[in-house]
Amino acid sequence: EAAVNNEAGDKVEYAQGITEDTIKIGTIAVQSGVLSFIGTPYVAGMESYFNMINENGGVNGRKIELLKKDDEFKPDKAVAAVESLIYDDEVFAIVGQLGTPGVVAAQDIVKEKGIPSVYFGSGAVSLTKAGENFFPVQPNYVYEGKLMSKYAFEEFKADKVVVMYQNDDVGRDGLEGFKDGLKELDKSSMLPSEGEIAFGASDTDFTVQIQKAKEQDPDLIIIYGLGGATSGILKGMEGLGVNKPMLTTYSNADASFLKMASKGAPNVIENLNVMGWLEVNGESLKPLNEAMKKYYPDVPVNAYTMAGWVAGETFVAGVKKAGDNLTWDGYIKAMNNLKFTEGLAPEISYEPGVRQGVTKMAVSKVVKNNGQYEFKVKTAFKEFE
Amino acid sequence: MSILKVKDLSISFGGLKAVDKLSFEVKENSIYGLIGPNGAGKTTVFNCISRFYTPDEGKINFHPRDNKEYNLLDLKVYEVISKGLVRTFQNVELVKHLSILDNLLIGMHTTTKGGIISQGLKLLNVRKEEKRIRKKAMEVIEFLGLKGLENQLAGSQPYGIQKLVELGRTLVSEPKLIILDEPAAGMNSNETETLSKLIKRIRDEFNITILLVEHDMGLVMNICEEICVINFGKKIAQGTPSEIQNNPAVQEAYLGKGEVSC
Amino acid sequence: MNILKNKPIQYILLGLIIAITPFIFNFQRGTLTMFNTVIIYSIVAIGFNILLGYAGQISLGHAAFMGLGAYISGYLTNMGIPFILSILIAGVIPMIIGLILGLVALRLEGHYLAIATLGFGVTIQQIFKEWTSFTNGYSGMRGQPASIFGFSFRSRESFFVLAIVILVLLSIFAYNLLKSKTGRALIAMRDSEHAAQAMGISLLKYKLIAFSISAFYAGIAGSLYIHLIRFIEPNQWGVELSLNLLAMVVIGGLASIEGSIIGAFFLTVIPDILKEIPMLGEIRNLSTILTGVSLILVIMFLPLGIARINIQIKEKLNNKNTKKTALNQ
Amino acid sequence: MNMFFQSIMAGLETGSLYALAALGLVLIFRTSDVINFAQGEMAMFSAFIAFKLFDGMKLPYPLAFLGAIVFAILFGFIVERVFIRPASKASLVSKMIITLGLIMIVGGLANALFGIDSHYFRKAIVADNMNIKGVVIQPNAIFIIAITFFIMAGLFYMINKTKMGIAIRATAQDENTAKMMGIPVSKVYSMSWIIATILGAIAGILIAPTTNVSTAMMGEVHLKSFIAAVLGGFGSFYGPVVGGLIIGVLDNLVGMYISLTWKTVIVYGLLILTLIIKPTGIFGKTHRKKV
Amino acid sequence: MLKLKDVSAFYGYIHALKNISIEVKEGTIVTLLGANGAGKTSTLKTISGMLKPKKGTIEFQGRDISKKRPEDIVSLGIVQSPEGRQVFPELTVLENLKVGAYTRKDKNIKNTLIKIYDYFPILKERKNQMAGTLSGGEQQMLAIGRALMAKPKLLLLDEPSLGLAPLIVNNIFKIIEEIKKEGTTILLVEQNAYKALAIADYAYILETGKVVLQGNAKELKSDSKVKSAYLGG
Ligand SMILES: Nc1ncnc2c1ncn2[C@@H]1O[C@H](COP(=O)(O)OP(=O)(O)OP(=O)(O)O)[C@@H](O)[C@H]1O
Ligand SMILES: Nc1ncnc2c1ncn2[C@@H]1O[C@H](COP(=O)(O)OP(=O)(O)OP(=O)(O)O)[C@@H](O)[C@H]1O
Ligand SMILES: [Mg+2]
Ligand SMILES: [Mg+2]
Repeated sequence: EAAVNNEAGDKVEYAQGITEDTIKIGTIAVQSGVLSFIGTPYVAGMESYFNMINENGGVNGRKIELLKKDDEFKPDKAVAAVESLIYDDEVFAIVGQLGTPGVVAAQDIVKEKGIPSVYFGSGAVSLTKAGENFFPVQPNYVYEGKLMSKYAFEEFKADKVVVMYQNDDVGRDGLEGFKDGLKELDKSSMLPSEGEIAFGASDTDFTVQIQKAKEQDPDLIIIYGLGGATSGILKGMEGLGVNKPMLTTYSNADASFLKMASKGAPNVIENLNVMGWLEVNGESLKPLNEAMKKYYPDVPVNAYTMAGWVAGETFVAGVKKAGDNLTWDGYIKAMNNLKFTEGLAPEISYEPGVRQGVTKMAVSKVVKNNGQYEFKVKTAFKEFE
Repeated sequence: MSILKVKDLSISFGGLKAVDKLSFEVKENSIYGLIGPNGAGKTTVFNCISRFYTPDEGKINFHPRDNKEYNLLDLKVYEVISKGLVRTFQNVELVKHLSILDNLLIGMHTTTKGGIISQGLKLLNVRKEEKRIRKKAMEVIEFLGLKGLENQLAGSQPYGIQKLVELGRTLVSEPKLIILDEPAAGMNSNETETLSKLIKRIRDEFNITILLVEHDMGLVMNICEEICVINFGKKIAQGTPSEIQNNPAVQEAYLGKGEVSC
Repeated sequence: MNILKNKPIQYILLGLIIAITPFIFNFQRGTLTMFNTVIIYSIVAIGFNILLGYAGQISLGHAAFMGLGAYISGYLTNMGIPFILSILIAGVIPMIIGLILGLVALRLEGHYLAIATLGFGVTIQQIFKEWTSFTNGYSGMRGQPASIFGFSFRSRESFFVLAIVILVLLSIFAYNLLKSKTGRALIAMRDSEHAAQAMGISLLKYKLIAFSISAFYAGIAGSLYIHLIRFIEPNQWGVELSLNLLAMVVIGGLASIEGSIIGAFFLTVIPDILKEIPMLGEIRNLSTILTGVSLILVIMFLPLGIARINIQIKEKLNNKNTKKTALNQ
Repeated sequence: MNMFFQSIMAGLETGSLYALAALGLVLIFRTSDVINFAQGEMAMFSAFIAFKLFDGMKLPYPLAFLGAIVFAILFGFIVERVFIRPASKASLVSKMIITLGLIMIVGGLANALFGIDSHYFRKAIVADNMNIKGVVIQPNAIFIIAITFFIMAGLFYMINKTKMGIAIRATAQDENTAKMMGIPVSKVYSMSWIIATILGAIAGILIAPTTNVSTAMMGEVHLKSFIAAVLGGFGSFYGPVVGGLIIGVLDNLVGMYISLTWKTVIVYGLLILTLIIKPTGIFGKTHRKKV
Repeated sequence: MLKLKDVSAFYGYIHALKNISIEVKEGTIVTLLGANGAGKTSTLKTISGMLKPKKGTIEFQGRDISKKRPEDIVSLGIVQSPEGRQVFPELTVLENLKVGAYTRKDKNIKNTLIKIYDYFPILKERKNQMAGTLSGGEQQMLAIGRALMAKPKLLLLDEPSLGLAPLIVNNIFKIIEEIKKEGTTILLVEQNAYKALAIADYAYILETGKVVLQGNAKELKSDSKVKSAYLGG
């Protein structure tokens, strides 16, 4: 049996999934069906990162072995997959489980076992209070919404805003956060109740919503929705000739979204601003782009790929910090002392009981550069205080 | 004593008057024939009586027992059988995927007792009922000479047998009146003769009144005591077989002259 | 030996054997969770088969009933009402709502019924999303482990026993019901509405019965689901699940209780097995493609369902011409 | 008032898309009694072909369009031959399951072949918007509405007035007897699947600018096209078109004046209500069944 | 014109035709008689290609047609009026008749239609009615009319008198004789054996899938054994 000495010099056994030269971890993401457009690049990003690490000798001499499960975005399959990983495959940690339904469904099992679970491909708020062994990274939607209110006020100097929100967990959380933020800033009047405009994630016609938004004559339009619907709204704005500054969620802060959305809305796209929690200048993305080109040349590099990559970075940062103390306690302790700034995210850190994930975000704006559209960071990374 | 009284029955489809102020009465315990050219409205009359259609006008009264009389137009299709009136169809309508026995059991649907829960739990009363109705169905199967075939699928039987099963299905419900739509269609003369005898026996042994539509004049003239002839939905004649055969109007509209062979 | 020919006894024995396998063999925990869901889907499928296979009524909105059962049971147990009571209520309320669909079915046939029920399913799903005070909306509802008289069915093995007991009871109930008056009436209605009516079978009554029984089964299954997985959210109860349920009974065998269970097994397990084939797993989405292929192959080669594999193979061997007769039966 | 007309205009455009998608569905239903759940998936695949020809091989738009049509001919033919015909004796629900399997196969293949990204695909007509008293009218929208009506009329003519049309309907009602009357039934089936696939391709290509080209592009449109067909009635070709337009417009009006969050419930509720009042759809004829 | 040699056919396990040999000469009426389930319909079905013979050959005008598809057989000029009518219920009467003429390429379809309306005036009256709502007898007339629309060389009639009023039955037999005169060959299956034998030239009697008796129609008609066994004495 593999064992280590802890600080006090006692023999402590390694946790499950750890051998002298490997660390076995598991991830769960949708990889088949219509939603595979989320899970496939995500897992590819994560795996590219681990491949890169392994190729460079692994972490402290240990190679990372990633087990992938497909839960089809369904809670029951996610539960079965998490159980398999924990109990049957005996992985050391769950890394980057994707999809709110599965993440929330598996929460109890993960908590009960106490296994570290690092990074969630989900903006669900409940993760911030899930427990000591949960390490959410990407900002949750409520928090992002809150931060948007600050930016709306400080950056866009808006007196009146409209929030067009996707009528599901994503958009509703965002709206809720935005309203919370306004309340804390004492600016609730900025968003009249007619300014809360819902749309469906799979809607194809946004005319009504856009007209309602336009009618309010706002200074800023917040679009809280994922790529498909957001690009649809932009197209609608283009068609109806609505020209207002817009701000959308970090989920849309990637080049492939921009490429798709700009073609349908070349005139209004430059009104678009996005929230961002990653430093995505060319330099910081280089390792990712190279690794993807090497291991997954046919998978797009987009926000999902980056998310997967950050999941890998965060987990490995914890392992490095834990050194050879690869017990669950050891790992969790190490994570609690982590201040990781070398990755795509500007800063990831946890203290005991603080599980907010990334809290610093910046606003980027779409600009035209040599006929190409790209994001240009416009503010510093700020927190909601 | 009339068991069935049809009075001023009318129904039209679009512009077409399929039945036009038709009246006739069927005496208890008789075999009554309703004949007429193709498209005269016979099946439509049957459909009104059995409540598949609702007539535009008219009355249909059913008088199965001395002190009971029903206005059939007050009833829904599925309520008719429990009053003692049951039919067969021009194109055989059996439950093809069930056995002959099960088809007969369906004929006893309204008299079979037992709620859903007791059926699901197979309580004692349900078991007793099943025994009772199976016994009864087997008696009828024997009467029809179908013994040995009871577990065969109804749908895979030759046409003739299917017609018998349909007849049997009416018998198990212990009706007072059976209405038959072209029972002999598709049968050859031997088979038709056997059928004639069977229909007579049903009337005689079970005291059931029979009202039938048929184009086989052999059968009609042979077993019917009274005949009503309709054309374009209207009655053109009524009477005993010999009266009908010699009625010139009927000959012209329906029989053809001197053509009745039997 | 005769007693073994009795279906209910067969169900009990088979249930017993399956229920104890996890205690004898060491199943993986994830696998056992999957088997638990198979049992749950079997229950819905049996109910659905009563509707489709026996009564000949289609529904493309059945997932809604399962979801309804799940939400009701979750809500009640979260309020502290005992599991036993809440599973019953979770069956009964969908049953009552099933009556509404029965009324719709009375007026609609075939494809129209299919789409109307699909619309019903989507509407109910939408209500799950919007009625947050009851369902907690998109955030989803958490569930408690099932517990009876203080015994908590937390472990996968004990839940398996519970689920199988319920499955066996409901199978026997369905079997008895279908072998008596109600079953015959449903089949008569399916094969010939005219004959059925003439024989005194009220289409209204039996359509209502068929829809409400199948909704009851779906509700019970939904209740089990939330106490097994302990989390549900509105997106689960959509068209995809309804179509899967349809596929289960058709693939397994229409008008066959065993077929319903086999179909549930097939549609739950086959996609996962296909994913596990290591060589194929790397090719993107191959498992989806192969699942589709397997569905089609079953329909083509076993049109009467997997449950009737023996008679179909026998007929195939005997004569090439049999396809027609097989389907006529 | 502008908002009202603008909502109606947009509703008509989206409604035409639903209608266009529904026409293929109805054609297959009327010829072979199959509800083709995979119609949307097949349309998506054809739209991808057009996109790849246009974006990847840099063909001019009309040629790319044409290429996709040619592909659809082949595609429809193969699907009918390989998947539908061998199961021609299967029951109605079995056929539904086959098309369900087809969704997985076509969707899976598209995913494997074309990748998982969404792409913008240009409109058929690129021209400046017209502005009539504050209501914006897009030329492309007019084009889509016109195409829909044109196809509807063509199908109506073919089915009701031509020899082929009668043969198609006869085959749908009774395949065996149709054969006995000398109708080349297999040709009829191939033909109708081919035409339906072409219609799907046209729908897909015209919808693409709205939904983007992706494996999920047809999801909502496909579902709505079903509803359109049922609402208007499967029995005719104008029924689904009117049904599609009603849904498109109603969706917007309910969203505009009642509730954006409850609009789905309201629209589906109305659908169910309509069906209860008029079970065969708005234009469906009810035949009194002959006993 | 048509020759069946040792034809055997099955429905699943059921051996419906057992080594049947039948010949139909050009320009004649041949009738097939026999009890329920004897195999008459099955014989017609094998000829029209709906039932594939397991054994034996079917020659039409010297060509083997036993492996041809039904639709191709129709194109050769063999058309059937099937048992149980099988009209297309949701086509109108006129459309049903048009389907009958599907394989025809000549311009005289109109004339045939006029003639059929002449045979069955009721069909003309009802030409825009859905066939499914016709009465039983009207459907039967439509089925016969539809087959005649094809102007076949060989007409297969399966119980054409089923469900028809006596007057029309007589008519039908007259019509059959008339079309024979016009040069159509007819293979007739009938329950009304007397009438069938009266107009037929040759007859076969089937029993449980076998030909048990054949001969000149007039002779069979007066044969006392035939009378008692098949014609109901
Ligand atoms: N649902 C309907 N719609 C339109 N016309 C109908 C309908 N039902 C019956 N008819 C017409 O009404 C007339 C009477 O039909 P019915 O079936 O009663 O005739 P019948 O006397 O039974 O004839 P047959 O002896 O040929 O069976 C027919 O001309 C038929 O075409
Ligand atoms: N589709 C079928 N499936 C199975 N068996 C069949 C089928 N059709 C006919 N048979 C059987 O084949 C045998 C011959 O039937 P066929 O229909 O040829 O008889 P027929 O002489 O035309 O009788 P009828 O006078 O009743 O029309 C019968 O035993 C019948 O039960
Ligand atoms: Mg009639
Ligand atoms: Mg026959």
